[in-house]
Amino acid sequence: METLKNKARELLAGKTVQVVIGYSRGSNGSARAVFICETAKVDSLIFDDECRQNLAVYIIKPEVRKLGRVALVAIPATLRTILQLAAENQINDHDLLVLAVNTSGEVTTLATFQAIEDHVASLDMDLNAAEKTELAKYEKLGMEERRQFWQEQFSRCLKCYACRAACPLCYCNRCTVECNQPQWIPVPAHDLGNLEWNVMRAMHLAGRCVNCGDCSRACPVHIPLYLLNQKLISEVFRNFNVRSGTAAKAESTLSTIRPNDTEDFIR
Amino acid sequence: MARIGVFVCHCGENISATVDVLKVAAAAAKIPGVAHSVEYKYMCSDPGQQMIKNAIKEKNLTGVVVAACSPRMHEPTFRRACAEAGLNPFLCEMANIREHCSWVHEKSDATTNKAIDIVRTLVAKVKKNKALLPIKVPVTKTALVIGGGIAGIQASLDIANTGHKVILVEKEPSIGGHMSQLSETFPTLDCSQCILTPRMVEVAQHPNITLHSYSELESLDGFIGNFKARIRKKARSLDEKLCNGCGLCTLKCPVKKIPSEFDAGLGMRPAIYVPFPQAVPNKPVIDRQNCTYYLKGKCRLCEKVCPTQAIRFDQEDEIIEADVGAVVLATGFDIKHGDFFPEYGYGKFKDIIDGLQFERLASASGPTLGEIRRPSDGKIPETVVFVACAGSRDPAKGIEYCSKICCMYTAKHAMLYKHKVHHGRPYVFYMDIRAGGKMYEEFVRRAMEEDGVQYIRGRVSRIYEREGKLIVKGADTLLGARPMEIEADLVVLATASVANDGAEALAQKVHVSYDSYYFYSEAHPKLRPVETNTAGIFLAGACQAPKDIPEAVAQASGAAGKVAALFSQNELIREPLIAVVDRQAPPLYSTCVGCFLCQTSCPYQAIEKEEIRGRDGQLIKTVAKVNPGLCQGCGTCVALCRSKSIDIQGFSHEQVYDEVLALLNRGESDV
Amino acid sequence: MSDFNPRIVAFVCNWCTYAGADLTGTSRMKYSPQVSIIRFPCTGRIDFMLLLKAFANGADGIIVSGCHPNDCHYSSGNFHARRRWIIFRGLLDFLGIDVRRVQFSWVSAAEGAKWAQLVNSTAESIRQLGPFSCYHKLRGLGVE
Amino acid sequence: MKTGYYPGCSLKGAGREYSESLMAVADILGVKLPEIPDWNCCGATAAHNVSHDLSLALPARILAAAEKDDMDEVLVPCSACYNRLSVTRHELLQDEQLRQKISGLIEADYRGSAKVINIIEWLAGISDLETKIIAPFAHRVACYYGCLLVRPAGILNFDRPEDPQSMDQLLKKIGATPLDWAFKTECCGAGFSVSRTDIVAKLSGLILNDAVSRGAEAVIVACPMCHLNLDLRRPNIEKHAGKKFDIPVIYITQAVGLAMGIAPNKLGLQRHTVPVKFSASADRSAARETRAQKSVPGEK
Repeated sequence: METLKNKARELLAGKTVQVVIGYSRGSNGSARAVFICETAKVDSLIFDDECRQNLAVYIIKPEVRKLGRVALVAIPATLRTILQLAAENQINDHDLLVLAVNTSGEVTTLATFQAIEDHVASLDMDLNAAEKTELAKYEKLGMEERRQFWQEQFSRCLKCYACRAACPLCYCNRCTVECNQPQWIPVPAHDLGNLEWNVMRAMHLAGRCVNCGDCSRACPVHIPLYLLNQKLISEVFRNFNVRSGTAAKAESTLSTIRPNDTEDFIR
Repeated sequence: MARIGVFVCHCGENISATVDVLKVAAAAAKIPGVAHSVEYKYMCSDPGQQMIKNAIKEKNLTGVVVAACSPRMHEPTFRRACAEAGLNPFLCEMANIREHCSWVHEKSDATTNKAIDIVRTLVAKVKKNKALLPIKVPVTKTALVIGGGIAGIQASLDIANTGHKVILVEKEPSIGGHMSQLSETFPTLDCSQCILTPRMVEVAQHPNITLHSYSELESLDGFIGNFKARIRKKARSLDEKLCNGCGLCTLKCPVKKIPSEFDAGLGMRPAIYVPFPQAVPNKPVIDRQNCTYYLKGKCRLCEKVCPTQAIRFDQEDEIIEADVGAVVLATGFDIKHGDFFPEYGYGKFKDIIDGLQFERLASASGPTLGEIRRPSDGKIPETVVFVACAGSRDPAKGIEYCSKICCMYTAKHAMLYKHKVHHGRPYVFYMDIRAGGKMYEEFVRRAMEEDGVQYIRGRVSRIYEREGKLIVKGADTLLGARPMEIEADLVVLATASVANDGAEALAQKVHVSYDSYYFYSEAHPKLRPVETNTAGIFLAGACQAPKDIPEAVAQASGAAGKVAALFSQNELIREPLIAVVDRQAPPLYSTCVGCFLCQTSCPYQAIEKEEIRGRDGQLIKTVAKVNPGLCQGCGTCVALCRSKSIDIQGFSHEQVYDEVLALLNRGESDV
Repeated sequence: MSDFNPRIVAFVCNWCTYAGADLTGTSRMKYSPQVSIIRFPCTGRIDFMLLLKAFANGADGIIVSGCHPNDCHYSSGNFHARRRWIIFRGLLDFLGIDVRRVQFSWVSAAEGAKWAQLVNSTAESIRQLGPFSCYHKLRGLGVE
Repeated sequence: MKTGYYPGCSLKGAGREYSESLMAVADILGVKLPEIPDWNCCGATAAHNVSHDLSLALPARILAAAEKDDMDEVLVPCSACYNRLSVTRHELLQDEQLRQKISGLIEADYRGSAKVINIIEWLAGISDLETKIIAPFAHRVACYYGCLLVRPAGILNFDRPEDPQSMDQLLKKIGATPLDWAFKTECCGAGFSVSRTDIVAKLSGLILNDAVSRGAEAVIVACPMCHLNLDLRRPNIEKHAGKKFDIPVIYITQAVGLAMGIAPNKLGLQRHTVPVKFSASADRSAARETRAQKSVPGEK
């Protein structure tokens, strides 16, 4: 914790960065994002298990870019998001300084994408055991059970798009739901529109999502969106042996091909 | 409000026999936006087309749907008719109610209903069609030919003779390629150089051809009609303008023992050399890896003896830029060398040589002046074993294809040997004999029957050396797989023809696709054999697949014809069915966020980055832009674009979306 | 179910399957009229959203068909489509949407017979599955 | 990492010196080589001529036993056994149905977890081998791989089938000079050892002849069958060839053992038909040969 604060102080004081984006204690005791522009405020920085939000969501926002060079407190998911954003030409090398933190309080400064890549390389990209078992649980269900499960889940969807707002990889200037020529997704929150929205969301994140889980945490009606993401993450890895957010130069899974991709389902 | 005209064709009985065309026309009339709906016996006939033209004028239609045969059949016909009536041709669509309906279903309501569905679908589409103008692309009428072998030479001459400029790039110091190394050529046994060198000279003297020998392509950008080529002219260490090719320097050069590439390592050359006497251009080049001056800093003998002071030790590579409209790849092939056949001791024993080396032995201009003498001790070999399919057609060696030329040149080699060493005993081990070609089979027969070449059907399992003899172990599969051993003085392996080392790198430079063996892929294996999938880039010769001389020449002329056709017009007219990235008013400028997923997905490198800058020239955002010259309109990028910022003309989001809805929602037009 | 006539939409590429279907016609082979074709330049162009739209608007089954691998007129469009479908199927299945209702296939311009056979077998299997009512039921207000 | 040991029948009988020398070497290296409990014959050349299932079941039973004993890999010195076990593992891992069928036959679930390795892989895997060399095996040797050690290449994926090098590398390590010769992978006559000694005499004769003519002082083998043909059948060979061969045939483990300074009788050298001595004459002839070879055109 102290190391983090000192680091932040030093960076701001030395004008290496203009703003440090990190975590601070929220009113209800939870962790929330904080933007620190002057050394005086540095002490509000915290880091603990509560700090799960993927702060990369802020760095591509124009208003944040205006603030100047950013130092970003990053958990593993954030690091991978940064690489994914780089691979998608959304940020440039040296745009930001990364302060990789872990629960044991160590802080690693990563100045380049290369450094982030090397750091990320040591991480375990796979879903963790708990996630795997839960995913398997739903995969094992009968088709009809799965359909009912999801219909029930989606029936609660309000189309508030909090999932979209929370996702650092949903950065389009105009989301397809806002297209009305043609109207790809019906506006009202009825079962069909809700299904279509969620299918589209999942598909648009296929091969990109780094499983930070912010979409699910943001959902006011607690739809387990992470299940969809994790399903596609495992499908992408199983079929194409690709992990998103591992390299700043990687080509996107769905826009690249291998002539020997499986086609057992094609007649 | 749309005013669509629907024209239902009977196609004689072809449609009306199973589809109730009257019902279709009636139903179509009820579709919202349809201002006019008729049926007629033959829409494609002159009166039929006239009906359409008149209706367009009288009812001032905004779109036309012709419900008839497949668009692949008559779309051009009806679009032309519309154009003649003053309606943009791209506002005309065809509803395929023949191939996809009347011909494949029995007469029934279901069939008629399907016809109506199809019409409704296309009406919905045409409502969203936009008037499109054909794309015009300017053409730079200069061709770039890469590779100065027989294919490149032929292509260059043919293009040049149509009156267009050609830039010929050859990486070696002289043009001529492998053909110049050959002794005689099958099936006529005429001397290779005798027929080739006149062509080489013609290239050198042709007013329309600029030859860059000892040069390589550095990069190629742009698109059909408008390529930008950067060519690296490697330093010859010599002023070509001053050099008169007297060759004094090559005689005086103290370094003499460098294996000659031209003689496939069987002969020697100095450090400053002309690859062979008939070289074009006939100007030496200094091999800096072996020149004493570059190695030790002293010598400069060539400089002293040069009567024209042409030597330039400090010369550097030069980059030449050129605008070209078309590219012909004629980079040729190589044959497998080195430690590829441990079981054959190839590369281990001097007297096991490959086909090209034998060509040099047999060549009158070769290191032995045409006498067949084995490399090790210069003895005339009494027994020579020729091994066909050395590597070819052998999955274990990773080369599953047939190298195509080996059967013929092996027969030729055996013959030449017999003609030169009358008492010699030539054996040929072969798998099958593939002598498809004019006078080819007869040629092989001659080798067997007149020249008494011993053909043994079987593969060689191992070759090893024993007391100065090469023991060739094989089996004669036509005589009960009898194992046999031949004591040979010389073994010639017809090693597999493979793509050149640089093939992959070059393909990636110019963006053409290649197969798993690095041979360049033609656009269509049967119908477009000289084009690549990249518009404006053509193929000639063995860089596409192993070929013999006549084939290479034929393909070269074919490629030249394609280039000439391309150059025959000042502008290319292309169907405007291409992708476009949307543009919006500031501050958005475009809904594209510049993730460039589209760029990696595009098979044609048609997607470029466009930087949108403010008045102050400061970068606002970088977005995708489709190059209309390159885009072929597959639409892969369109389906991948998350923000739906790319659309494709003729198959736009609105068009296909409305088609789906219209097809499935039978309105009051339903019967 | 015997009198049930499924609605099936075929999304096909212009160069291989559309031409193949033309050949089925010119060779006068018969197949079930429940299938209607929508023409695309390439399977690479086919947006997964369109498949959902087809179901939403009453389709009981879908055929998606294009050029065989390496035959793509645009060299790699079908490979991109294939990748997309691998993922999309995985997702649909996970959501409990019966993937047997989407039949992917490669039909070349020469395979008129294969097209007829594909259409008939697909129509039959969809007939077995019955109407896709569980999906059609979802259709609420303001779809268009 | 637990390495099991499958001696196979020959190493308990005719080729027991192979086993003895291996054990002696393993001792010095301080490596344990537990035998697979209750192992059976691999089926050798007989089984796969009789019944495909049997030819898979026998090795499968051996490997299943090894797996049951938590062995990660199994060392199989005999080339023939190595070949059978490897082929079996390959076939059963390729074909799930077949795997289940065979598992049924042997009443044990064969999973294929245990890797099959040959003697050369095993020796090459020992990092501190050189450090144990006290009496370098300074002789010109012809490394004889035979048929089964490197073929079928697609299945064994060991060394290059037409011109293997691994044994030569190993012999270099222990101070020997491996020669480039032509019969590395030619057949010695193998199973005809009993039924058609004339064939064995001819084929093995060619092998010895080439080795001797190139100045080899010893032929190094990794297969009891090859050894038997080249050593025990020496009288027949000499009769057939009409000349004497005094070149000894040594198991690779014996060569390594000698280099480690292990007593010859510990390595079973006394069991050989052809006395193991590296005659000065051999040296001279060898020297002559190598000179000759140098002058032989084409030789690099």
